[in-house]
Parts: sequence; structure tokens; C-alpha cells
Amino acid sequence: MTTREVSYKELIFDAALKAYEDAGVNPRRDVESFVCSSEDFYEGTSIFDEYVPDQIGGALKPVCTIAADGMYSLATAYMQILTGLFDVVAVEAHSKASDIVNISSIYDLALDPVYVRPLGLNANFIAGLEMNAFLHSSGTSLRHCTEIIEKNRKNAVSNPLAMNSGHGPLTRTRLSYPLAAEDVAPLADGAAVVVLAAEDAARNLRDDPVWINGVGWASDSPNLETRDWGKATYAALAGKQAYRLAKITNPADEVDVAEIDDTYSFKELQHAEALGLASGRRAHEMLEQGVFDLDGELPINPSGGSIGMGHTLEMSGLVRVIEVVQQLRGSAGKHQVVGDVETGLAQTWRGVPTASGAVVVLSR
Amino acid sequence: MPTEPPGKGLREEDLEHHNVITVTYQPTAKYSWATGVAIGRFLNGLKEGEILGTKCDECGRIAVPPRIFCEWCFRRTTTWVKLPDTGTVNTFSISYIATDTTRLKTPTIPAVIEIDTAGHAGFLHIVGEARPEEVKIGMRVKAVWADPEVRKGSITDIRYFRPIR
Amino acid sequence: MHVKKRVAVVGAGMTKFMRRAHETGKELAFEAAKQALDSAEMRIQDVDSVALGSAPDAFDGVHMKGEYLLDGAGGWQKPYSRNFVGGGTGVFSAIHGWWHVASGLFDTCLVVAEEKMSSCLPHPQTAFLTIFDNMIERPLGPNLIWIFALEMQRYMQRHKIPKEQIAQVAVKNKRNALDHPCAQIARAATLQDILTSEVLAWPVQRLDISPVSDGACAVLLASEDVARKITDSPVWISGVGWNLDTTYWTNRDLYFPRYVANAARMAYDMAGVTNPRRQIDFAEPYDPFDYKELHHMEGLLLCRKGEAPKLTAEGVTERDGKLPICPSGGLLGVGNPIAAAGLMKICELFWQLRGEAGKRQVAGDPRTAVAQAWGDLMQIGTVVVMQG
Amino acid sequence: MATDPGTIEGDFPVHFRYTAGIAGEKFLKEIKDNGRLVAARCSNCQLNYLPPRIYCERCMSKLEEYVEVENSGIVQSYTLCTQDREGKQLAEPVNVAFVRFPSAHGGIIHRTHGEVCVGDRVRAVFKPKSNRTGSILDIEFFEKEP
Repeated sequence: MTTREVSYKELIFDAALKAYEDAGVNPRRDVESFVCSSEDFYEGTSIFDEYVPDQIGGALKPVCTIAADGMYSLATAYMQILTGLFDVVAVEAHSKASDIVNISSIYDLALDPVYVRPLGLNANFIAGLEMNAFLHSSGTSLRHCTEIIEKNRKNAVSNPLAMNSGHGPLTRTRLSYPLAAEDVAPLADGAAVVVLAAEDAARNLRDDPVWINGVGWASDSPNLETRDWGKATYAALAGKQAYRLAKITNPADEVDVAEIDDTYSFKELQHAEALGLASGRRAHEMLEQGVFDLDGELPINPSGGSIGMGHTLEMSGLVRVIEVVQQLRGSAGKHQVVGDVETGLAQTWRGVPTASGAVVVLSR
Repeated sequence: MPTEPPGKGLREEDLEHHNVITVTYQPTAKYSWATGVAIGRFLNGLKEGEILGTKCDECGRIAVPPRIFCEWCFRRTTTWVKLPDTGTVNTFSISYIATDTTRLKTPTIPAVIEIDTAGHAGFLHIVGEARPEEVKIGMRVKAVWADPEVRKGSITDIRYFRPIR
Repeated sequence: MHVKKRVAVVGAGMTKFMRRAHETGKELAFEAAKQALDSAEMRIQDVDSVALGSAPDAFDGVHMKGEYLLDGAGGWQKPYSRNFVGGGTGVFSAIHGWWHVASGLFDTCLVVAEEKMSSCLPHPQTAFLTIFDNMIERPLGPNLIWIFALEMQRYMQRHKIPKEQIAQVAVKNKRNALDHPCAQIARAATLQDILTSEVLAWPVQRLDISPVSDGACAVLLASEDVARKITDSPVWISGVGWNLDTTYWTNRDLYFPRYVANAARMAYDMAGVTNPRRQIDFAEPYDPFDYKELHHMEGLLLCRKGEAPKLTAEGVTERDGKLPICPSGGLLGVGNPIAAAGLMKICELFWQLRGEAGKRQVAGDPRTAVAQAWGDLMQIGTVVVMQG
Repeated sequence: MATDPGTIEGDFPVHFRYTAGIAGEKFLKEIKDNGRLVAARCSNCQLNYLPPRIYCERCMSKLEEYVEVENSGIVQSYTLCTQDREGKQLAEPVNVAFVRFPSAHGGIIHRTHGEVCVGDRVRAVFKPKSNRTGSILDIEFFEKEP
């Protein structure tokens, strides 16, 4: 959705109020550190860190910005707590995509200025190249991509947090072959705040905390020329780190529900494979068999993912985490997955042209 | 540390005369920021010739520029107050340079103006109708408004603050 | 606060600070990172994680510039992330790296800070328009110097400080920088030079300001176990602190940086520093403008409010004084590639506490020192206490 | 500026001038002056970086040795891009490929002349020497080898 009636500060304030109420904390009294997520060119403001403290209750407190997806900020808060420095840390991320007149002009600024930008092409050509490499190497077809879109849009229908308009027709309108318009998650606004607490503090706050068992984040080469094409090495590395911390040896068996990045339809399949959720099989075959459906053995993106809910820029990772928390609490309502949920996985990717992303493993 | 650290400095001429290879780029990033509830109403107030603030019912602080929350109590604020268009110079500068660092013939006098009755709250604006040497911290000032028909709901609907003599 | 693990600095590196570097930002980051690795005789393969600091994307002209700089900073196929707290970023980068190791998640973290301001035209200053509030400040056509001038005026008025006492800081730091091989300017200036330099936005004159620069710095952090294997002389990060004040800078009194004081108290508490005036042997406070050094000495609780100009006038803050301040030459002397300049202060503490600062070495075998940076809308303080 | 108090318009009133850097200078000058592709060699990792760098991203060695790369590459992936950098429809869609070279680590992303497929052998076609400016666009496009 877009949120033209409120400013970014007001949008974030509303999310913060909800999060602090849910956690039972007073940010002025209880929250010791705040980690925010933003990138200047998404905001239209240089040093956006200036504008974050007040609406999250962080004025005159330790507040910092990680210029990355909110899941990186969550990993940061996790590290801060592990040092022993803080017991309660809040994490914030948001998207005010509707303030950006033309997102393509922002993505263009992320391309290498000497080797890539002079070509004058829309940044989505990188997704086209990558999609083609993935389809080619994995045997995935365009039909599978359409199935992902249908699945995620369907899941989003029962998610009250999902945007409820703005989905284009499934007509494969060409953007950058084989990438079509509907393969791209539509932009949306939103704000998310997540409260983390050390074990003792968490038990004092509520009876049913959701635990972070592992976090991981990693990057492949930022250079298009020297990175792995066709496979998401960044996701594999981030998964490896998170699984090691969470003591997960066989993710396909041990993960009960996964929320993974689907900025482009094919990315869901590519990320599922990189994260070991396909355990040697091809993800598109599992998709065909209904394994990833809401009532499947390993539901993926029961929230509707970014394709269904809307893509919320640097907030995306926290949207994935919040859905997994709801699934673990059993409070996801109509989009609660069928089966018992003990362990959930959330993963995010920073979009083109990056090869960077993060993973969080959560459990009841 | 090494005595000859790395780094190859260039002169402006090297770049201008293309002694080294460069790529130039004009960004086209544009934004249309939603002003939202608080600043939207503040700007609408300026259009009407009024300075509006919000008041926290918990601590009693008046906030100008207004917001929908009190950052110190972390509560929603819904009480709006109309403030006078007079105030006091909290601090000021006499600026001879424009945003792009070009030199100004006539200096601009930016100042933080504490708005009367708002405690020490205020906002950034310009002092006008004053010689640079007469501007002082503590000087009393009053808003000079743009004509109603040219006001557009902008901070520039106040043209500047002039000394109260 | 019960911090569980000790973290040491085991290596440092920096490029020259230059008005216009031929190197790309990636290449600058590499040069600094490489030196930091080499100085600790470590290979990138031995490094578990990488933390980057860099200030606005509108300088380098690359969106998500942390991603762009990644390979130069050594982040290939590693956990890598970028922190960003405006001018506070450089010192904060060391804090960002610190929690990677102090959390126990990683044994080592390579910390890199880079800035390439010369990419931004017509002048890097122009980009600073976009740090102001987009709705109620930018339409007034502000520039960066305004906020310094407004703060400086408030500080001078409150404590009745003459401009000459403030200019003394620029004289000292530019002189100190003559001994820094990375210095951009390396030219001494007399008090008269400063006081007669072009007035930009009164009370700020041209030579009150540090120069715009390109450059990069890096430090390598390690856990206690690893540090002891690498070196006989680790320098410990014994305290970290950071604090962000309200965005609404026109609603608070700018004469004293209370956020720096909060950050300093946090860092001193952690480091067991109970009396900073006695226990801190030298300091590298953030000095993008001359008055800021004084402001920050007070914020760091190294003297009473309003007392810093007097200490400066008495020579206490000279390199051979009782409390050397900015022995590196600071931003005023060495240059100000924003994030890199902050991390340069951490490098200086490392070299000084190891006795490796050469001609810049302060006397008396310093044991404890503090570095600090500042940023945003006169809003954030980032503080690191280090001990040899 | 603000015509409707509901929104405020703005932008970044700056432009940029990027240096190609130490390795980029070498690479683009070789194209401009000699119509040759050069890579930077990491003898430690046995990789020839294309485009060249002053560092090996894997082992962080400083790279100072440049080697010529034979102008004969293989299409790794391709796409047909329909929009320009601002999202406007291009008059003609553009064929783009990522081209790898057998002796190099990396490759070049560029336009291709006509459609290509994964695995096709292609070569860079340079602009006439007098028209070259020291840019990646001194390569006109890649074309299939006969």
C-alpha cells in the first residue's frame, strides 16, 4: 500500500507503538539501544540517521543506523545483546517507497559507475540476466515462476498486513527477457519495529518469547563480473552461519516454515535451493508437488512474500521475521500454516545489483 | 605506519583536462515526500498566517515544529496550540555563502528563533530588515509574512523574522 | 553492563588524505585494509567478519555504497555490513567492529572507513543541503556551515569566548599535522592567518574548517586469545559509547553537547574510568571545525564547561602539554574524509599507545586515551576508550 | 517547491565525476589506444581479473601485473532489456549479455549485436580509434564469431 496521508516519522511511530505494546516495554525506560535501517537514496535525505530517534523513543539514547536491510539490524541488535552491554534492544526498518518518484533512477545509482551504468539500461536487466542464468542451469521454467506468483498472491489474500491492490495481470509483459513485469514484487510502504531481549529479560517480559537460534549475513562479490551467477552464494553462506549457530544440520527436515526473499519470482526458488531447503532436489519440482504451499510439508512465504504483500525496500527482512514470529506463536490467523511449527527461517536479499543477504533462524 | 602511505592525489586540472579517465553522471533521483499529519497541518497553518505547535498532555512541553508524538514521554500528542508569531533569537550566523558555496554579496542571516510561549522550542529561519552588526542572541523578532495570495503552505510563507524595535 | 569479552586492536592502516584521489573508493578502501592486515601479519582468509563505515552516498555518488565498496574492504564472501551515523561514523566503525568480536560470534573483524568526496560536484558542500529537514529547512536554502556557525555562536556567547582562543586550536592542529605522513595540507598557519581568512558564515572563517578530502583508514580487531597470538602489544578497546540526541536541534540548547557527554559516560563506565581528567593521558576529539575540539573536550568531561579554551591558551593541549589533544593533527590538519577521518583517530590511539607514532609520539608513555567523533544534526556522539 | 502542503518535492542538486581509478585507467586506456582487453593477474590465486583490479578480492594481494586477454568470449547469460535507466520504454529493446573469457576471471557485460544464446562464442567490436574516449562504450557491442 502507499501511505500518502502520513509522513515517514508518523508511519514509524505507529509501528513502534504497536511493537512496544506487544512486547510490554516502555522504550524510554526499558529499551537500552536502538538499531535502525536505511539508505540515503531511498529516503532522499543524506545522513538519514539524523531523522530516526524521536519516533522510536530513542532520543538521547544509544541509537545507530545500519545501512542495510532490517534483518542486518536485527543481527546487529543480537550481537549487541550477546556482548552483555544491553538487555533490551529495538530494531526498526521502514519503506516510504511512495515518496520516491521513480525507483529506477535510484537503482541506477547503485550500478558500477564506470563499467555498468554507462550502458544506460534499466537495472532490472541484471535480474533478467540472472533469471536466465538460473532457469538455464536449474531447468526451472517460466511456468514455475508464474506458479510462485500465484501461490504468493493467494497466500497474501488472507494476510491483513498485505497490500490489497497494485498487482498486475499475469500476461508476462516483458521487462528484460525472461523477466516480466509480474515477476517483480510491487513496491509498498510500511514500517516495522522488533524488540529483542536477552534470555532473562525476555522471560520476564512474556511467557511465550520467540527465540533467535542463529543469524547469518554474507555477501558474494559486488562485481557482476566475478560473482556466482545462477546460484545465490550469499544466501548459502548466510544460511551456513545461521545454521551453525542454530545447530541445524539438515534444514530441509528441521525447518517447519520459511519466509524467504521473492523480490523476483525466480528468487524464491533460487534462495530455497541455496538455503538447503530442497536438500539436493530442485526447488521447482517441490513447488510442483505442493511442498511449499500453505498446507505443504515446508510452507514457503505463507505471508504472501514480497510478491503478495508488496516489496518494502530495507524493511523486507523484518517483514519476513515478523511473519515467522506469528507462525511460531500460532497467531497468523487465516494464513497460519497447517502442521506444527517449532522452527522457522527468515531470509532476505538486498536486491539488484547486490549479492548480499541475511538469514535468521527462530524457534518457540 | 609506512613513511610513504598509499594514495595518488590529483589536481583539478588533471580531471578538467582529462589527463585521467573520468565518467560523469547526472542523477535524476526525485522525491515527493508526504508531509503527513503534523507537518502538513503546520504548513497549512503557515498558509493561513498562523504558527501551530503541539502540546504533550503528559509533560506539558510545546513542540514547534509540531509532531504527533512527544519524543520524551513517547506518547501520542493530539493537542494543538496556536502560537504567537513573535520570538527571540536563540542563535544566529551571518552567512556570506550560498548552498553551493558561491559567494553572496549581501549576507543571509540564518537564526534559530525561539517562538514565544513555546518554552525554548523554535525553528530555523532567516532574520531580515536588520543590519548584520545589530543582530544579537536574545534579540526580539516578529514574523514578516508573505502576502496571503502567494502563500503556498511552505516554511517560506514566513518571508523572514524582523527585529522588534 | 557486564561485557564478557575483551577486544583488541592488532593492526592499523591508512591512505594519504587527498583533495582528489585518483583511486576509486574501492581502491582507497583496499589500500587501507591491506595495510591493516599487513601490519598484523594477517591474511584476509584469517578474518571472520568485516565492518564498514562511510558517510553520505551523495559524496561517492553511489547508492548503497557499502555494497559497492565491499570487495575493496575485504568483504568478499564474508559477513559484511555498513554502519552509518553521519560524521560520527568513523569512530563508530570501531564500535561496530567491536561488537562483532565482543559478542563472541567472531574472533576477528576488519574495520574499514572510506570517503571519496571529490566525486561530488559542483562541490561536496552542495550535498550537505540534503542533510537538512526536507520539509521545513531545505526550502530556506541552508548550507552546512550554518549549523556550525549557529552552534559556535551559542557556545561563544554562553562562555564569552573570544574568537582568538578558538582559532588557537586550528594553529595547534595544523602544526601537529606537519608530522603526519598522510596529511593533506601539511602547512602551518598563524593565528593571524586564521583570523584574517575569508569569513564564510560568521563566526566561521575559512581556516576554522577542516578541508574536504578523499581517503580511507582501517583497523583490525581480534578477541583476546587471537590478539595474544598475533602480537605482544595489543591495544585494548576498553570502553565504547554512543548516543543520539533528538532530531529537533532547534528545540535544544547547542552550547553543550550533552549527547557526547552521555556517550563518554557510557564508555568511561565500561572502561572503569572514574575520573577522566586524571585518567585520560591524551585525546583525539572530533575537530572538523576548531571550536568543535573545545566543545568536545567539554563533552568528553576532560574539563569543565567553558574551560577548554583556557586550557588551549595555556598550552595544556599541545603535543608536549599535560593533556595532548589531537596529536595527530586532527581533521583540521590531516584532512576530513568524513568516515575515514574518524577512524584515523582510532589509528592514532593505536599507534600512540604502542609508542609507534614517530615524530607525533606524545611524551610520558601514555596508557589510556579516548577518541571521539560527532555527527548528524549536532546530534550524535561516538566514543572509544583504548588502553595499551 | 510546495504547491500542495500534502507533499514537498525535492532532489539531490549534485552531479558526479568518477575516476576510473588505477586499474580502470589501465583497462580503458588499453581499449582506447590499442583495442586490447587486459586483465590483472593474481599469481597467488592464479586468477586474471577482468576488468582488472589493483587487488584480488579473494586474497587481498596487491595486483600489479597486467596480461592481455584474447578477444574471444563465451556468453554466460543474456537478456533483452526493454527499459532505459529511468524505466522509460526503449525505442528498440537492447540485447545484453554477460560474456566470460576462457583465460580470465570475470568478464564483460555489454550489448550484443543481435540475439545470442548461452554458450555462443562472441568477440568485442571496438569503435573506430578516432571515436574512442576511454569508456566502456569504446566497445561498440559484442558480436558472434563467424
